[in-house]
Amino acid sequence: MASTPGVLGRLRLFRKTPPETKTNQAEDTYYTASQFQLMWWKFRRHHLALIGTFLLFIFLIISLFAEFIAPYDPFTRDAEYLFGPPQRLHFFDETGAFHFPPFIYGIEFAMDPKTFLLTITEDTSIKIPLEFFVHGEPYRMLGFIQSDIHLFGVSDGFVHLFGTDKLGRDIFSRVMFATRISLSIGVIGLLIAFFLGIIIGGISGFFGGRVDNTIQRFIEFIRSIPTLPLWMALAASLPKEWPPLQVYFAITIIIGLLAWTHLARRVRSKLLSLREEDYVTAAKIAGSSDQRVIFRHMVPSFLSYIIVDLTISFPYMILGETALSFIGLGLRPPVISWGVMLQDAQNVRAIALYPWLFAPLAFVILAVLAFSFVGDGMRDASDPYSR
Amino acid sequence: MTQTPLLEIKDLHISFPLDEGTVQAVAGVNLTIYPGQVMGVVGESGCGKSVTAQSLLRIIPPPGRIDAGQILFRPSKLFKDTKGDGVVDLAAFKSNDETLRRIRGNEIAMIFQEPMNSFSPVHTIGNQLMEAILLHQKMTEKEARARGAELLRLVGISNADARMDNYPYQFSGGMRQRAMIAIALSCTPSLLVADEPTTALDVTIQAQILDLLRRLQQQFGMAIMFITHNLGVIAQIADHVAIMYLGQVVEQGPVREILRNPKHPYTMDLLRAVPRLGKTAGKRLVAIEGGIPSPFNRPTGCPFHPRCSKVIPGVCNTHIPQLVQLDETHSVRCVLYEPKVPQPNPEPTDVRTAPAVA
Amino acid sequence: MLRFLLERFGLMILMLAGLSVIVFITIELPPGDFADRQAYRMKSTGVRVTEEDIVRMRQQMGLDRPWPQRYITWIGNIVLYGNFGMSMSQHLPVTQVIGDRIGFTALLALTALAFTYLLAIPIGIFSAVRQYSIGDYFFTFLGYIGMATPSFLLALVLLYFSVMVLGNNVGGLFSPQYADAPWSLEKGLDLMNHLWIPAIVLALAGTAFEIRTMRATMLDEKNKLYVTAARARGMPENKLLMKYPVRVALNPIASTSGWNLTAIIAGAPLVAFVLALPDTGPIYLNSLLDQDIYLSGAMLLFYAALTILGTFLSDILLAVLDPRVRAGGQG
Amino acid sequence: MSEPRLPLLETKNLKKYYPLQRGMFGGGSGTVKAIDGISFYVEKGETLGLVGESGSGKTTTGRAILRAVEPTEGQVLFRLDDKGVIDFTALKKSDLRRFRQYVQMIFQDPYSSLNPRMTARDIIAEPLVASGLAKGSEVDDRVRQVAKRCQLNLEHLRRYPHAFSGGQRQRIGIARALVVQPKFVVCDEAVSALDVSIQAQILNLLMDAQEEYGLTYLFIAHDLSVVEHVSNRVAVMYLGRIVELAPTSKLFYQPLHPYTAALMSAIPDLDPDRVMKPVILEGEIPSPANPPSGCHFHPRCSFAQEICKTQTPEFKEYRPGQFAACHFAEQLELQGALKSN
Repeated sequence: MASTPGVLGRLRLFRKTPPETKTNQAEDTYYTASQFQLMWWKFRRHHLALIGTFLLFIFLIISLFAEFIAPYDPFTRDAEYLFGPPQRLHFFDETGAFHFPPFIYGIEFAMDPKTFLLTITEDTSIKIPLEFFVHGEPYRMLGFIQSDIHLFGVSDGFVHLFGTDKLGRDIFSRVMFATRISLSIGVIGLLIAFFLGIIIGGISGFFGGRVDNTIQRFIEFIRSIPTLPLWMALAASLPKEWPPLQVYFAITIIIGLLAWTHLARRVRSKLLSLREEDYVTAAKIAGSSDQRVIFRHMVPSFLSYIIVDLTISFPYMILGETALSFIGLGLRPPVISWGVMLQDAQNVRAIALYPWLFAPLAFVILAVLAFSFVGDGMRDASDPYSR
Repeated sequence: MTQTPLLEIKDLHISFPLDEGTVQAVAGVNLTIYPGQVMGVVGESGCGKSVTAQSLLRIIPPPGRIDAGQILFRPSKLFKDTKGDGVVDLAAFKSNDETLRRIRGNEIAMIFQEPMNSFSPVHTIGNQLMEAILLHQKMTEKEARARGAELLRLVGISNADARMDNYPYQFSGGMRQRAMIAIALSCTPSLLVADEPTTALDVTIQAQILDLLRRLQQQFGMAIMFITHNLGVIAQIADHVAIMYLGQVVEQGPVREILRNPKHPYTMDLLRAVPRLGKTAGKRLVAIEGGIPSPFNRPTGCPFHPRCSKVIPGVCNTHIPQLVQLDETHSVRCVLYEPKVPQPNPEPTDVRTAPAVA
Repeated sequence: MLRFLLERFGLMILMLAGLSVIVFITIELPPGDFADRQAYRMKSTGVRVTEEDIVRMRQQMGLDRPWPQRYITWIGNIVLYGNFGMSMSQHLPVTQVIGDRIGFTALLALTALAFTYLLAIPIGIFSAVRQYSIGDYFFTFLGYIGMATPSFLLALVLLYFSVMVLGNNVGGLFSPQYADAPWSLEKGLDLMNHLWIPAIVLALAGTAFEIRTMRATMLDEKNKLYVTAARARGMPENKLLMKYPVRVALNPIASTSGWNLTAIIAGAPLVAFVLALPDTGPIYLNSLLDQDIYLSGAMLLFYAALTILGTFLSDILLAVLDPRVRAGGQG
Repeated sequence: MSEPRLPLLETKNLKKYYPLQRGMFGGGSGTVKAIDGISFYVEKGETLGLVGESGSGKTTTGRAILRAVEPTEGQVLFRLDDKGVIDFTALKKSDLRRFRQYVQMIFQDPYSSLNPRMTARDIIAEPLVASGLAKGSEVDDRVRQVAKRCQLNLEHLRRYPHAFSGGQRQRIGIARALVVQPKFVVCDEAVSALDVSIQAQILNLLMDAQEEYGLTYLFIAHDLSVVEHVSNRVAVMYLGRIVELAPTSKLFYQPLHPYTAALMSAIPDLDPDRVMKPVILEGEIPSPANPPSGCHFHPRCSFAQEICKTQTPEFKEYRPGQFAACHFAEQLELQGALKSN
């Protein structure tokens, strides 16, 4: 039946019209804007999403150039500085004079005569200036760029911005390398989930009927299994003698293996609803082949939703890996991930005495937040044509 | 007519401030409804007919707001015991005012366009019907239930007692609209606002509902403000009709007068644009040129001038036409009928920047 | 309604059956078996183990038969006699090893679930009613944090807080003096005192999610025509919100409560591990590491069964709340 | 009447059943007979109106003819001057695509029927490009030509649908249908969603195009005034079946089927003095999943007898060109929407 849209519906329709103050040219730019331009314009208005995007960019830089950004190799030990607290960067000395680059103070050890605990304090008589682009340990970045230049460092001794762990390894450097591993687990896990989700969801939505029903029941079934215990069982079943790299891939697959259901559902429901869209019917009547209908009409309209879903599932991957590694079922040293690093911080003692061991957690939280913000922003922008 | 009006809308302005600009949804509506009168309000999308209706009950969806004007209403029950002139300005209330709340559903009731969505899916029909009764009448649950069932019978729902316990999904569209009417009538309001009540229904059901409304109007004697875009429906139900275009009433009068002897160019064109049984078959219709302008781009002067076949350049695009009373009941808003025609203005001033109301 | 219940119940049984297969396969997956591991362990302590010994051990434990056969025996014993087999590492029946702990896990999960809704529903309503208020932003922010913080960190922080600030060690389930004491009011209170940390920790992620759900549905429903219609008949604003949008927003809450329970149970082993709770978590972890298959199998089955039961209950809840589901048409 | 013309299109016993899904595992129990044995023909150059209320199956009929939904049973025969008679329903998928250019469709909702991610130009060009009918600059030429014919601003062709109003979108939809110069166009409620002033423009455009290109229309609508305005003949559907089919004037002056009469009595007349006296139908349209026995209309029909409950009335010609499916078509004296004064 004919139904004139309600007031609000109509207003929303017209909200897309630019204000009259804009020139005709601006109007035309708006009217000829493609899907992704419209999405970007909408996304841009979401401040948290922009912050998230910025954070993700930093994470990307860290992952790519960990060797350069980290002052030391993740396994280099500062044997004198075990469980060392973070060294503060100072821009002003005790006289109030400004220094750039900033400096760190030397360290002083003292033994508490009663508890026999070693206390570490700053020795303000020694100033060690931070230097940029210093020569340090040689490395091979991305497997082929050979260099020994690090973003920063000190010429004498060590600098530990995030402190050191029980073996005296620089936590800052280790976190940089762990970022690469942890994010890559997320990315590869997502790729697996994406692949499975698209294929299974695609089959379900494309064929419909009985196939669809069976697959949907199967997905419900998978979803009713509590993930972490199953992950644990699967992870525990990996042979102990496997090399760390193989374990890394296996864990990635395990995590990806359980994450596809959400995506598959989304793909399927989107496909089913798209099949009913008038413009898809119109494309069919226009004589489009199946491929053309799928790739010219259907894929572009659900691609944005899929990307949103991927972004939103990313945190679960990261948290999953962190949890698994934390309890010792996930990645194993010498592979370093955020979760592996956190194995050292399993008890209250660690919080009380060595809180800097939790530095990787800040990265976990930031990464999850960044992906959530970006995901939320993209969700709002994903359908610029919604009425 | 020497009666005192039931409702008088005076120079009402309603706007929706949006990110992209402000939409002037209602731009100076004047409308008078007398007790027991069926006033049809006709217009195309964007003419502000629904917003005007919503403003009577102050249920304009956010961010809409009343900028200016009065909605004078004469309640029949509210001031029974107290003296006073008995007129309230609905536009002056806060939207959660107690008096306003006592008018809603009690003095002015409303039925909506989409019967499928006007009931909560998880409450029974009876529950929602009794709610209206209990809100405004001193009744026990039991009495309210009996009254509810009686109302359902009145609107032609068989097996009413059992139907009280049904959920909306067990009702068809037509039945829901009947139930909605039952709710609206539960407190015998003096004004019923019907916002496109038959648009979503099939023709045969529409006929039933119109028939029912006509019968109930005679029985209860309430006034009805009937909003629709269908001129045929108006012809069949209304005594008076107001034609709206872009937030203004452009012509108003008795339904026969307007349909047979329209004065405003828009009304004339509108009537010619409708296919008519046995008259237009096989012929071209006389279509109105152009489209309805975007609400962000309100034309200057007379809002209809860009599409008007009788436009006077230099006048219609600059001058906002005044409401002209042609006779006691028939009024029109067009420069052609103004006693003193303004001189053409070769350089149109931008009326948009000037305040719409003096 | 009855038809709907039967259908759901049948589905639950079917899913349980399917799950038991998955569980068994998962547990069977690791190359090598308990016999190998036992032999390895004995060797490392200096005991001489021959191939024949291993084969004999295998026979004793029935590990030499093909897995479908073992599955039938396993599931048959469970269904018919409630016998989950022997824990090979502890030489005790599985039921005895985990029996009393299951109760704690279930108690913990339910407490956490209760926390989730006690927090989420009022906060969700508040956020929706006062959309874009400072409170709304605060809770939104909190929600993000709740989602982003791994549960074990929160457990540690709360534990730290409880030790350092409140001065009591709430690790474990009971304070030492009550551990073996008979049940009494004090013991009950002591249990509560220990339960709140894991319960809050487990509830947090779900709470963040449910606040968002509640808020979004409320905002959606608030602008629906039927709410306007009720307003138009003179319903006072507060009553209106409680009767309609809040009521309708409970539906998605009910329908997701099953998943919520799943999430809580999924998180339970990890939190129990950090808090050293004598709940099933640590045993599960150890049984996995030891390839003590009947024990770990029973545990995994238990976790899964609990979530399936949760889903079933949430279906019933939804049916109670939504007449359309009850009718089975759109179920 | 002019001399009989050859039918351009003929449907024979066209059916579309949907399985009704119930239960967890989709065990089919029952079917929805969306259309149940539709037979009619459309002559070259005429407009056949198809009316009915919601759930009557009129939209499904239009789509089944185009195989936008696959018919369950029946034939759609299409007579092309140079290719003879083609059974549309029997065509293989690959062949079907080649014949799409002859049969096109205009949709009801001008919003959902245009892909928001394509420019107006690409939308209009779609039928040409997809079927490979034109290439390169020829595509642009033809798009511009048809867009101009549909009174679209050629400079706006680069714009996306969100830039256009409802009426303009509908023009884009019409241009898309006409760009391949089809023989037959299904107009599925093509003007129902439009405002009165826009509706008149689109109706005029459709009628002009028909004359200019010699088009044949199947005009699906629920608004009887509009159907009367554009159609040469009209078919009335009720619950998946055609209950009456007649030349427009015959149908509107002297309907044979009680449902047609009821439908017509419900048209609100624009003349306030011709008070509508609707034949009040009992109850509502039954669900097509569970239609009444015999004549589907019998529970709501005031003339129903015992036979109507048990026997499905035959659809046959009672007056020249006027077909109906009613046991009492010859006895009843029914009133149409129009009276001969």
